[in-house]
Amino acid sequence: MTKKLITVTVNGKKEEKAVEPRTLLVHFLREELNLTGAHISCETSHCGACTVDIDGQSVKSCTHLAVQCDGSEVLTVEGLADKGVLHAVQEGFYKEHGLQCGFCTPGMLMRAYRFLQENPNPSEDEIRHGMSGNLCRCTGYQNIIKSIQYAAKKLQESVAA
Amino acid sequence: MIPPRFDYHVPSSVGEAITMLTELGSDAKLLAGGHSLLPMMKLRFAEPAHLIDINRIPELRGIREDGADIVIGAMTVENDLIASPILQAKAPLLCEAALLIADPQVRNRGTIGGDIAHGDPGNDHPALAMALDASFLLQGPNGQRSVKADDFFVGTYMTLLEENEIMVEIRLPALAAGTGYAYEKLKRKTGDWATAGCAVVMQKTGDKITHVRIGLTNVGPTALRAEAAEQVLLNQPFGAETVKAASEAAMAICDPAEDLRGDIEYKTAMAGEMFKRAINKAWSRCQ
Amino acid sequence: MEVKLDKQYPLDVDATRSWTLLTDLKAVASCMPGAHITEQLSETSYKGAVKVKVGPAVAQFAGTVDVKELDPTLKRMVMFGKGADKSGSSASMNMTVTIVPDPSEPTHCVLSGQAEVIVNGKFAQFGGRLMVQVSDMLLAQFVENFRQQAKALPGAEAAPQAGDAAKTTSQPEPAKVASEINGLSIVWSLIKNWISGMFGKRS
Amino acid sequence: MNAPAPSLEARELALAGMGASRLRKEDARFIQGKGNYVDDIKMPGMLHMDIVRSPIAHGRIIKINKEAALAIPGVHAVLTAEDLKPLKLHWMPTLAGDVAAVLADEKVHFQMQEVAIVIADDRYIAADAIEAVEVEYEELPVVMDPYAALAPDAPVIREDLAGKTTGAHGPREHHNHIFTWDAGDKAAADAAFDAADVTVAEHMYYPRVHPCPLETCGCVASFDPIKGDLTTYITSQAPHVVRTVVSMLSGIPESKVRIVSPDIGGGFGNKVGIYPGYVCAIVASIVLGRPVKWVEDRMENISSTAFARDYHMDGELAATSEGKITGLRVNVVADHGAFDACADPTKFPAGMFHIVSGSYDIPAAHASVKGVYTNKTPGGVAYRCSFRVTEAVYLIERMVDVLAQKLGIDKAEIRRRNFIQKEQFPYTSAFGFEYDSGDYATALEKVLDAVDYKGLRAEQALVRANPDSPTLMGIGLVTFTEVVGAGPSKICDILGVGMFDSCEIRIHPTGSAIARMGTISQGQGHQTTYAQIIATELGIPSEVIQVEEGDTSTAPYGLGTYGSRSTPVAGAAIAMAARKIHAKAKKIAAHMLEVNEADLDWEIDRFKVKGDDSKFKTMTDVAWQAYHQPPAGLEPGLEAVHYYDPPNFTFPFGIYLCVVDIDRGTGETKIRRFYALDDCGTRINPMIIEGQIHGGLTEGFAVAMGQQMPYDAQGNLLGNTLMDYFLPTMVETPHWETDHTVTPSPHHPIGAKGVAESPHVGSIPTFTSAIVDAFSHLGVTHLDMPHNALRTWKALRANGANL
Repeated sequence: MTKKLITVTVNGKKEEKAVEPRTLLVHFLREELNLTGAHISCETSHCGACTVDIDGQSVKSCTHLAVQCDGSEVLTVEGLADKGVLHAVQEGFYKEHGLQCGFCTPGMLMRAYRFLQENPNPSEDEIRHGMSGNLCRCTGYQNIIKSIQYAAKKLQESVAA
Repeated sequence: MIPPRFDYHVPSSVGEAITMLTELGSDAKLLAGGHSLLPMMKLRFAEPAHLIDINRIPELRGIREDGADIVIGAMTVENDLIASPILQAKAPLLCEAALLIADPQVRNRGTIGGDIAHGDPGNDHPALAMALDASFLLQGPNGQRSVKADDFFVGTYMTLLEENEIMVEIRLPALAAGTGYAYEKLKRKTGDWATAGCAVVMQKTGDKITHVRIGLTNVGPTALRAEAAEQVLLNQPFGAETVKAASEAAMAICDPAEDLRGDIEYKTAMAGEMFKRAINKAWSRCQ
Repeated sequence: MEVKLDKQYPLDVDATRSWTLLTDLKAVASCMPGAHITEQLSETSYKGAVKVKVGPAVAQFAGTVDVKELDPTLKRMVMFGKGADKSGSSASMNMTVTIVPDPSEPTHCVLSGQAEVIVNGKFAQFGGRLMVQVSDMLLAQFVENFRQQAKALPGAEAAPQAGDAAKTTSQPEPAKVASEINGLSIVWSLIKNWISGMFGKRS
Repeated sequence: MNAPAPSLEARELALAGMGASRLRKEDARFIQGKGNYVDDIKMPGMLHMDIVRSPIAHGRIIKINKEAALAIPGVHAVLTAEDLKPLKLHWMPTLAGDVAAVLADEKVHFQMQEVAIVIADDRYIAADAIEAVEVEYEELPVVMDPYAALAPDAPVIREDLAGKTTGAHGPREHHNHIFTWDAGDKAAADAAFDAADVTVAEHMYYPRVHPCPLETCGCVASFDPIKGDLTTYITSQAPHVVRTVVSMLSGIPESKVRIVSPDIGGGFGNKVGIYPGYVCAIVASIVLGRPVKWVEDRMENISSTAFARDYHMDGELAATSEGKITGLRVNVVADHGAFDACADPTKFPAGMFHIVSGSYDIPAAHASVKGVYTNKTPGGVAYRCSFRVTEAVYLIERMVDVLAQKLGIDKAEIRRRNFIQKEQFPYTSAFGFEYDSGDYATALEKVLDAVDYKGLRAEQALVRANPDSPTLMGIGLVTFTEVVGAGPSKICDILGVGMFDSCEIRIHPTGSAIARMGTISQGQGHQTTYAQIIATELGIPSEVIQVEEGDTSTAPYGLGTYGSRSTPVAGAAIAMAARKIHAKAKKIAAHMLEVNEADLDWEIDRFKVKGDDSKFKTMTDVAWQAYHQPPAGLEPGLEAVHYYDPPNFTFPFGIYLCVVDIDRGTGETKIRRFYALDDCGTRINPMIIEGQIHGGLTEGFAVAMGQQMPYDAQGNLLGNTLMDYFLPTMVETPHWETDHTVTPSPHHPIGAKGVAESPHVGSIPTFTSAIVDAFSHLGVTHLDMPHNALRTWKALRANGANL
């Protein structure tokens, strides 16, 4: 059961690490790289709290091996803000009270970030389906939907500008 | 929930993967999307000594047309099915149905081949493949063979795929213009497996059904092809009576396992209900 | 989780040979895919192990089997088996097996079995929805193996019936005896067809 | 050039005090992945713990073999009850006056009970090692049904209690009996039933459910063998109580124990209890002299930490033929699992269940609750509710519907006829609660108007008249009253500690402030709302008020956050501490302005001399003075501590209405509309209140429509992953409409009553009311939860209404 050397670009930074093949990506991020934004909750790929972006796709990092990311680009919530400026989805969640305990938030944000690139001008129904892989126990989702609508509007405006 | 130790292998071609499978024997498992296998490993139900990751074999991905057929690489993920212009035009049933599978993140990883080859009666693609009259191309040390979807599934988690074989592609005839289709799936919530599901593909002439194939999800040890129900419908005027009779024929072949989704009575009734909804929707789409 | 099974399997083997095989617990155990007796503890008590593979999942149980009753007159055996696996599951089974002679066809009999199977722990929690289906597969393979072994026993080879002459006189298909449930799908599909052909749908 | 003086309005706005929808102070860290939850904490030399658990529900431990586990490289220790025995830590006291096994002592009592722990270098090795610990069990007969548990020959679950005929709450009648608790006047209630025109009775089961926060439970325990100090980071809703218990258990002086609740990823009652895992991690750290982390996985969380509900209830109402209720009787069999670890105030083994007379003026009432042991997980927490209030509200609201149905009176009308009237407050119920304030009738009419209740009933009549309708339509209505804010220490305590709460405020010389509290937020936004109370009380902008809680070394002692007690109790403590500061500040301001205190008026952010707006001192001015040169006879500094012992509970209420359409083909229910009016008294932050209500309604939706703990007869829990345990996604969750009235609490310093749990408590019976309403024309009076498609379809079929 030899370790594998992998190279992963995480939030723009190249990381070279030897990992056990069974190391889950979420543990690699949290334990090896100290990026504790992605959270572990259901462990069976139902809740989405561990969602990160791999090569432009939303992936649940609790059901993905770190070795599978060799050569990939990974974006986590820690890499979402650009030089201290919040991303529109971060701003939306803040302004529209889209979070309470904050535990689901990093996964929500990472999914919302990708979802708005897949569908920049979604209806409420499309948001509900596009975000259906992420569970929240606190907010009842209503303000999360508003947060994403806020972000969609802001991103649209910045494209137009 | 931590998976047990294993060695990890990354073949870059189907041939290499088959060589590995053959050499490593039954201690090796293929890693496709991983959303069935990894949870089983985390629960320590599955403890393979070797994982062969077939995600880096380009030839296993993609959707193309081959004459009147559509060929889908076994490692094509659900979201690629949904987004495929070829499927949207010629087998839209798959695009619609894939949207009912799991959730957006999981659909980025879950593959059509994995869904089929796993042999889980709860998976959706087996019944879809039956309704679409698909066949599966399997490749092993002795070359390739093709198996019809109708024949492939033999029991719960048991298929005709040998331990040293890999499912390479899924081949299905493009739907003729005017073909009606539907997949109806009852589930407890987003991301769940079907309590019962029904896939229908049909063609009509006038008020009569001239071609129909029906697949049922999660109401037996495997996906089921509802041939008796098809026979009830074929060449009959379409109407409530015929649909009712056909739904009874579909329910008659159900043999579901009781779980939290429902008991045998409910699941069987829901197979009938999903059948009715699917057949009516497919009919309304027929031209 | 408890599952009650009540099965009747008509066999093309006479009751005497079937009963003879049934009383040989080691041989009977070997008919169960993945099972074997590891140690005899007493006249009626055995240690054994069973390995069941279902798809990628593997269950390995080790435990004991006790023969509670052996009634040659009724050709009935009652046994109790229990076992546990390493990672938190346990199972027990109370089973009554009777060889019922077929008066109209002395070369045939019916293997009748009633069992209450209780599974606890992880397998009950996560494998519940599979239990009946897996039990069916296991039992059908067991019966097929049992049939073949019983037929291979020396004994009064009754005059073969015309109908199944080919079957009884040809090779007993030893290659197709399933030693474990996984990877023998073709065998299973044959058995499945055989069973469903004979008895229709499971009730 | 002087800038124009800011207007009163601008000054008010600048404070962002009470009433402002202030954005949350805590969000900045959470949206950037910088939250600090227990599993984020790492310490040098930290080891990881994992737990070997029982696969069976009831059995004797024959043998535990650690050899193979200890042989795994990286494994430091494997501990069992035998190892804890010399420390007397193999059992621990529960909050309910019982004891619970820390590690199974000779017997296992429920599936997934803790049997042994493994300590290893990392969590992967620990996970391997628990698989290698071999435990041999002798299985014992399992008792899952509390009624069966009371049969004379039922298996003995708690052998350790042999011969104990008295428990913490009185005599025990049977080896599986825990307590019987009575409230109200039985004779009076019986008399009311004897004299009644009409009586109704209904049996209902409130299923066992689990709060299931997204973050599971865990801790990092770090014992410093040199200093003898123990620091533990823990997912606890009550860190101070944990400190007291840890000190009592371990013998380490409380002054050397530091408990820190860092960011908590949701609690909902699940993180009130003190679990064996915490105790084991602490013991392991003490034994090994290194920090030890334990974080449970999801299945462990659902299977082994505190559940809620599991009440088998029989309700009866007596009434006049006009529908005026004259009597109420309730009998409950409460399944407490294998150990009585309910989290209730000590004197109330059934919590505040005696709020069961609800919003209604019921002259005679009696309730009896019998607690029973079974082979299930211990617990019994208030899942987003005050202690057992959810069960009580469910029962009375259901019974009122049943009575309405029997008499053919509309369910809104029967409530009008029975409400406690506005002028009756303060109102003393038949169970002895003194309801502080309320105006139910006004709120009810507001809701009925908002949804066009008459129109809905007319539509329902049309649906019923159509035999081909693909759906059944139901209208649910609930008019509930909660009791929260436990509680007055003369009746409420936990392990003998009164249920007060506390606040310490320090105003710094430059006018900013820090407040420390005995509570702990799990998402409620305390850092934001508490500061708003201080801002309004002291005229300091909430932006410069830092709120800290959760660290027992810095915060004053408090009983924690659950049972909607933060605002009623801690919120009052804040106001009272602020008022102490205010009083001192006034003295200083008078000194600075050279007037008598009586000559000063307080206005938003300043003391001003009566009649002269130009002569004033702001709180900032005063703060500087307090440190710079306080008046003679006054101590320097500007700070205060207040321990608030509430004189009474608070009684928030709400009117909820729900419209459902049930699919006659599948049994699926669509929530077409849900209208929630809440009255929580004074509203501190409307944005946060609305967020709390959305969340509570969604949790209520989950409970009513799908949550359950499905045990089989052998005690296997069949649904302990998020595949089966129902947490709704965005797709299933309905859209919520919210509304409010404001009836302040007269006894609370700022009139606030608490809100976060009302939507959970109130919505659950509303869903049932709506579902049953859809069937009511078929003679159905009650259907038990969860109202999932399967169960609803069965009801359709049983009543010939399926398609």
